[in-house]
Amino acid sequence: MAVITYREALNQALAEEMDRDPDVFLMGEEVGVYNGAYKVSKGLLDRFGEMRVVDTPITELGFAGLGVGAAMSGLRPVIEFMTWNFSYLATDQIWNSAAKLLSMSAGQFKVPVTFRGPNGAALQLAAQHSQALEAIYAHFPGMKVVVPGTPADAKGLLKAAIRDDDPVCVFEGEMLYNIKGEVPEDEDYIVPLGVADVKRAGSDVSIITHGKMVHTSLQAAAALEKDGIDAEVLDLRSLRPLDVDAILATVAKTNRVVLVEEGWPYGGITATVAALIQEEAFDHLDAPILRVTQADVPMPYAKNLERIAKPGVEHVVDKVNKVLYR
Amino acid sequence: MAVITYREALNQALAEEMDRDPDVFLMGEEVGVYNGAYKVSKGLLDRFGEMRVVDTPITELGFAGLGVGAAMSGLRPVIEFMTWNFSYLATDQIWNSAAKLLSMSAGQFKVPVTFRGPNGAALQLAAQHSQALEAIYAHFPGMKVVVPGTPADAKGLLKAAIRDDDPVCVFEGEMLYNIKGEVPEDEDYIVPLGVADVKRAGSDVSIITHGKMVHTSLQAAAALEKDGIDAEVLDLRSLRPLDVDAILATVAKTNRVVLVEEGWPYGGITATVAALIQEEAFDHLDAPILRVTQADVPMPYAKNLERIAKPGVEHVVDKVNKVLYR
Amino acid sequence: MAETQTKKATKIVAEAEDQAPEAAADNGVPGDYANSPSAPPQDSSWEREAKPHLTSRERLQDLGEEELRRIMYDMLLARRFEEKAAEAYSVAKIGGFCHLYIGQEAVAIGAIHALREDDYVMTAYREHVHALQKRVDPNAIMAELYGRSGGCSGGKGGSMHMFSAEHNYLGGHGIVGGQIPLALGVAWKIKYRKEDRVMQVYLGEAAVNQGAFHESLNMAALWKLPLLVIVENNRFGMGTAWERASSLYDISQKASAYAMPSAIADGMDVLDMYRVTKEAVARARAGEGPTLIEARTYRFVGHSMSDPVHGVYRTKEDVEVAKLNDPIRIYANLLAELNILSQEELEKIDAEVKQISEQSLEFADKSPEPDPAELYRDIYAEEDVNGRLYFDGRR
Amino acid sequence: MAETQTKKATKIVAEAEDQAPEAAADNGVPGDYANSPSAPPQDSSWEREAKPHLTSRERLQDLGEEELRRIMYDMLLARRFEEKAAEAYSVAKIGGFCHLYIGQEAVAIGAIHALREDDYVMTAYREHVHALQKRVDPNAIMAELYGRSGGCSGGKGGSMHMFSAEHNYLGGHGIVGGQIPLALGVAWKIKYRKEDRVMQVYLGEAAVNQGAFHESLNMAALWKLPLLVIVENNRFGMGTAWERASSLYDISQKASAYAMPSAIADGMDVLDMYRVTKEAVARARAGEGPTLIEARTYRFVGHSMSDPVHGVYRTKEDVEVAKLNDPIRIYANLLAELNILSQEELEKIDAEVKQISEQSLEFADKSPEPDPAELYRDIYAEEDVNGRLYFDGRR
Ligand SMILES: Cc1ncc(C[n+]2csc(CCOP(=O)(O)OP(=O)(O)O)c2C)c(N)n1
Ligand SMILES: Cc1ncc(C[n+]2csc(CCOP(=O)(O)OP(=O)(O)O)c2C)c(N)n1
Ligand SMILES: [Mg+2]
Ligand SMILES: [Mg+2]
Repeated sequence: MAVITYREALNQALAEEMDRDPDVFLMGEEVGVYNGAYKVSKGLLDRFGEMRVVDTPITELGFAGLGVGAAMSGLRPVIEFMTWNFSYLATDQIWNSAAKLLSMSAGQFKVPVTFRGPNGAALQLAAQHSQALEAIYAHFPGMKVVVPGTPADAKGLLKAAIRDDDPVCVFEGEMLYNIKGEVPEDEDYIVPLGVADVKRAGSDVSIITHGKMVHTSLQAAAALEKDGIDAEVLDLRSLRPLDVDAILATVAKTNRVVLVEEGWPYGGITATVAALIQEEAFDHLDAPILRVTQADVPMPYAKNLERIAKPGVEHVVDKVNKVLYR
Repeated sequence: MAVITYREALNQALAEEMDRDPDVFLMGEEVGVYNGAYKVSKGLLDRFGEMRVVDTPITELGFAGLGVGAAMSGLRPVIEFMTWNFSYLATDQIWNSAAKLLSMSAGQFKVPVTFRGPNGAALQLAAQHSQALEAIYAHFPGMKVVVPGTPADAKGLLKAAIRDDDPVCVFEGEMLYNIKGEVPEDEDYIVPLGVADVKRAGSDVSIITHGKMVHTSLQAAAALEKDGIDAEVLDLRSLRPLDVDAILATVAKTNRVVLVEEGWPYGGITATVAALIQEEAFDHLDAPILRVTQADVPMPYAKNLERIAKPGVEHVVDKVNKVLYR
Repeated sequence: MAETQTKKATKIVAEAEDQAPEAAADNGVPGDYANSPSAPPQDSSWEREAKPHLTSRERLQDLGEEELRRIMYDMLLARRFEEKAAEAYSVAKIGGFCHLYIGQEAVAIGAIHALREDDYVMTAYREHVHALQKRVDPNAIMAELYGRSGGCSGGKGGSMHMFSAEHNYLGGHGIVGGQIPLALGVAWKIKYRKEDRVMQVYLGEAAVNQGAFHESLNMAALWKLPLLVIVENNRFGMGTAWERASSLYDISQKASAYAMPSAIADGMDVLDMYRVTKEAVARARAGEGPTLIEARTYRFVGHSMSDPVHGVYRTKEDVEVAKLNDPIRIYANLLAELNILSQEELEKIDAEVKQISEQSLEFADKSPEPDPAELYRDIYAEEDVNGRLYFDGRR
Repeated sequence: MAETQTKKATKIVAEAEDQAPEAAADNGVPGDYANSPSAPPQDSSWEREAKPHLTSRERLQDLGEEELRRIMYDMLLARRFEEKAAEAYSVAKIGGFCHLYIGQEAVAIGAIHALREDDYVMTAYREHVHALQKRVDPNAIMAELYGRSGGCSGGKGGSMHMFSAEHNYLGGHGIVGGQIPLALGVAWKIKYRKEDRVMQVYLGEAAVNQGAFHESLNMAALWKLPLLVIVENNRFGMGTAWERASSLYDISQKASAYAMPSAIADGMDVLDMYRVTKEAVARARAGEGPTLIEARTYRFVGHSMSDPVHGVYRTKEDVEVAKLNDPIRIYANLLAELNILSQEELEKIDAEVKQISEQSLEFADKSPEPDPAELYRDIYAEEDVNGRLYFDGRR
């Protein structure tokens, strides 16, 4: 297996799927001539030409809808939001069209569109450009949502998303593009939607998380190890479908749970997972489930404020200690 | 106290606040000449004139943003969405502007705008017109969200929302406009944001809910009473701010909780409340918290499917029996 | 003789009007003065140069008599079918919102007549006639209105969300303007796959103000997509007159912001709709890109079945005057005048479409409700997934 | 003498260019041939009739010498200030995105010069100069870039979200097109309160494609609001040339879709910006409604500090040719030619603004970081509420 970046893994996924299936095309702002604002689509315009790598005007509502319409008539569009922050403008087409067309047409129109782009706060981009938005997308039945945390998962999940017949949102970590990891080269390598992954096995406590927070959680686990605490880190990878079995399995194993996410708490992914665990594994819990999220505020620009607003290793460690009553 | 409809209560709230404060105006589709698609603004154009009751083109993004801009420069706009279903088009202005301007400007620009309109499924309006959307709005720090369930609360909460210096979303029940109830006539009657209300006291189980589901829950409580079960029904009324004290108080009293909401479960209000209760009142719980929500599907048109998709009395009764291990 | 036929044709139309849901509110059937000099003058800003002054014969263009008769059939079927739907609605056989097309029939019928079967049509929520004209079975449409399993959307869509993949009928959308980007995507697909097809999307004039309209027109023109954007300008968006919603009256002129060709069509004249649309279709097929067509029409009924025909936003007289321009009358008169359709033939057609409409009610009534298990079907394309898809604890 | 002064003025400008962050990438200072016949011909579709051919003197309009000098000061301050910001960015004193205005200064400076203090300005994220021109303290702007408590947004906004209520400077918005409906709302407020004020909103040309632009223009025109919509057409939205993003090249013409007056201004000529804007301001004050102004300009720098100056989307030569049209050079040459500003005076101004810029760095550096308690301040207008406002379990 080659060691490549998360960015390259996504680029490979796109290239391979475009090679495999002529109905796959990529569309979004700056994906072509500029090679992508975050260079995820580097080289694709040269390779696949103007009809398959398409620069759009800055009209998120319009081109997201275009993707849905193209998907309902048989293509497999990959629509890039330069960042997910801009997708609010397109939510009507995602939630009222993409998520509902199959149902409203009683199965006549599948919508195999993939929406993707960077998500979450990078560094000092301030309130409008620093949002982790997977939770509001997972809210809607009809949608699928994945959040890869590693290069291998990025490639496998994006490929699975493109092949999937439903609308899938892929939330890439804006801060993860440069991380490296081993990535399978097999063209048919995919990570199926709905399968979580134990990123670190442990027995004392379960840290359940996804996306960039997988790394924060692993760092926390490493820190806790020094303290004699053996934490399991479960990476959900896919939020809808959600691997409930894997969640219940780790809870049954450790009986203590800390949930970690990058976004806001109210209606966050951790809220749903907490509700689900206490309902389905009540008797397995030796302590309340605790959650770590972004501070419940719009992200401030100032470096010091931003640092304390983001969920960090110290928050995870603190909550783990609490669920262990230490 | 006069007995009036929920619709009239909202109309009174608007008229009184417009009388009281010349900076308050109402804007939206059909609010003027047509007297409101749901007649909430009946008579207001005649009374307050064209600058204060303003019919807009069908441009939700544009006029929601107009409301935010007018609010940041000193007015107190009330922006009506003909229904909340159409508000997706405006989310960028609500979430990226209204919710963040105070913070981004470090307190220089308050945004005292009220967004309001009918919410939730009525009868056979199908997938795009049958959504209960309070959860995605409560997700955002900077926003306030209220969901009145009765005429008195409708008047009191809308008046409080208009007077509030923050952006407030008022989710009116599309199916509640015709219900009647006693409503205080005092011009300064308000229901403060963030105060829940015990709509029925009880000792065996707590049903925590809001909006239209208050009625469903009360009906369930009545049915349960015949079975010898004494249910408490707590109406949250306000989702953000959330009356956590009232929630913890009822949990401490009954030790068993069923949460009920009209919308979808993933990221729903009930998810957050369940997460919160198990965290803050873990030792008070004698059973897992159970939730009742809409079926996790886009609302179907067919009458029979719609009926079973909606959360109903039987679902609440069933979950109550479950938390009582009956 | 032509004159006699005209009178009789008028009678059928008047009868059709009588049976429209609002007949009760509208006392008095308008007389036959639509074609007489005593007809009230039309608002001149409304009637524009765009429609050339053709002789009656020239108006027929390349259409053969069979085709002309078929159009008459389509027009009457549309009217009779919706009258039946209105009846069924009034006895609560149909629920939800139900937006009738009565008065506007010439628009979709004329425009879709300029298409081939494999061309696509998409519209908003006022859609029964578009579906009919794309040859979706009237039974399936009525069953959909009834929310039954025999409906063209299996009962899940209702009046606003009809679909028929088989007929290239792409719905049925409820968000004002929401269908436009979707249609743009279908037009993109046509170009992408190098197909010889055309995408027609319809919208009400009020949707022109929506951002979605503008974003889509720009992309359609920029990429020269085979898209026909047909604005059904019936002068009102619910209770808001167009001039109260737009700073520019002339919709066709909005195309100039996109360097896109545009045209105005007489939306009360099925042949003018056909004429204008055909040109645009030819351009689209030739790879010359999109066209904006403003069809000037009028809605004789309320915005939906639950709204009044007239009220604060337009008077009873306004509606009556507009009805003098009934598209069915106009067309029937022309065919009569040219001796293409005899009174007997017209009556025969009318009887036939009435029967079809009547039968659709029976079909719908007998069609079973959807199986409750449908609740969780077709939410996702696959039923077996890894992990859990639904979170309501019911399934 | 005029010629000598011109040469020297050019030297200062060239020096300014040298110190721009991209100087290293751009070998060779462009010579003085901006005013010589050997200058490369301008793209004729770009330079349009709109700008009248005035004599040098006529170009000054009603502006007194003091004012003309002040404008020179503003132009140089803008340039020097941003050069300093770029320096600070390159040593990581400033973080996040940082979009410089170098090359475009004439637009905001000329247009805001046509306003009064109590008029409002709002723009997107390329905003330092707009804030400066609304007389926000350079120290407060630099401290904001540093994310410090002395910043005009208390360090919470950064480069993209500067605000100063006191100066009627309304930000600083990061969503392309998002500021336009907000500005529409402020214009509405002005009309609602019957104030004698004007709202100026700026946007890049790429924002013209956004639905928000179209929805807002329609309402502004429909309700005759005192709104000036100033499109800063610098030809690119990031790496996308305008002609690849819009089916119609001419932005000012888009106003015709709203029956709104529009104008093209030379965005490299501060006096032409002033001229065109002043007319529109007068119209707005007279209750005659909004105007769309297309300012044709060019960005000499990369889209943001993290983007290259040139690359796949434009060549180094393109940028060099454009730089011949440096707005500071053009203006300095004019004042020199007319003997309004001597070389010494120009140098004095330059020294002064350099010092102010330098000082702003010092001020920013010394300004403390925001108090950590600020994290939960100004999220809501009130701190004491019934119920809980925050859900992170931290507070
Ligand atoms: C985005 C959105 N806003 C509001 C509505 C409610 N609504 C439904 S139809 C309608 C009027 C539309 O008028 P027009 O586009 O002219 O079409 P017509 O009904 O005249 O055919 C409105 C406001 C909606 N469905 N979607
Ligand atoms: C809605 C939205 N989409 C995309 C972006 C990312 N983005 C920031 S600036 C920009 C280009 C804007 O170009 P233009 O409007 O011409 O302004 P300029 O940068 O040239 O001043 C893009 C695509 C954004 N901020 N908001
Ligand atoms: Mg209309
Ligand atoms: Mg630009």
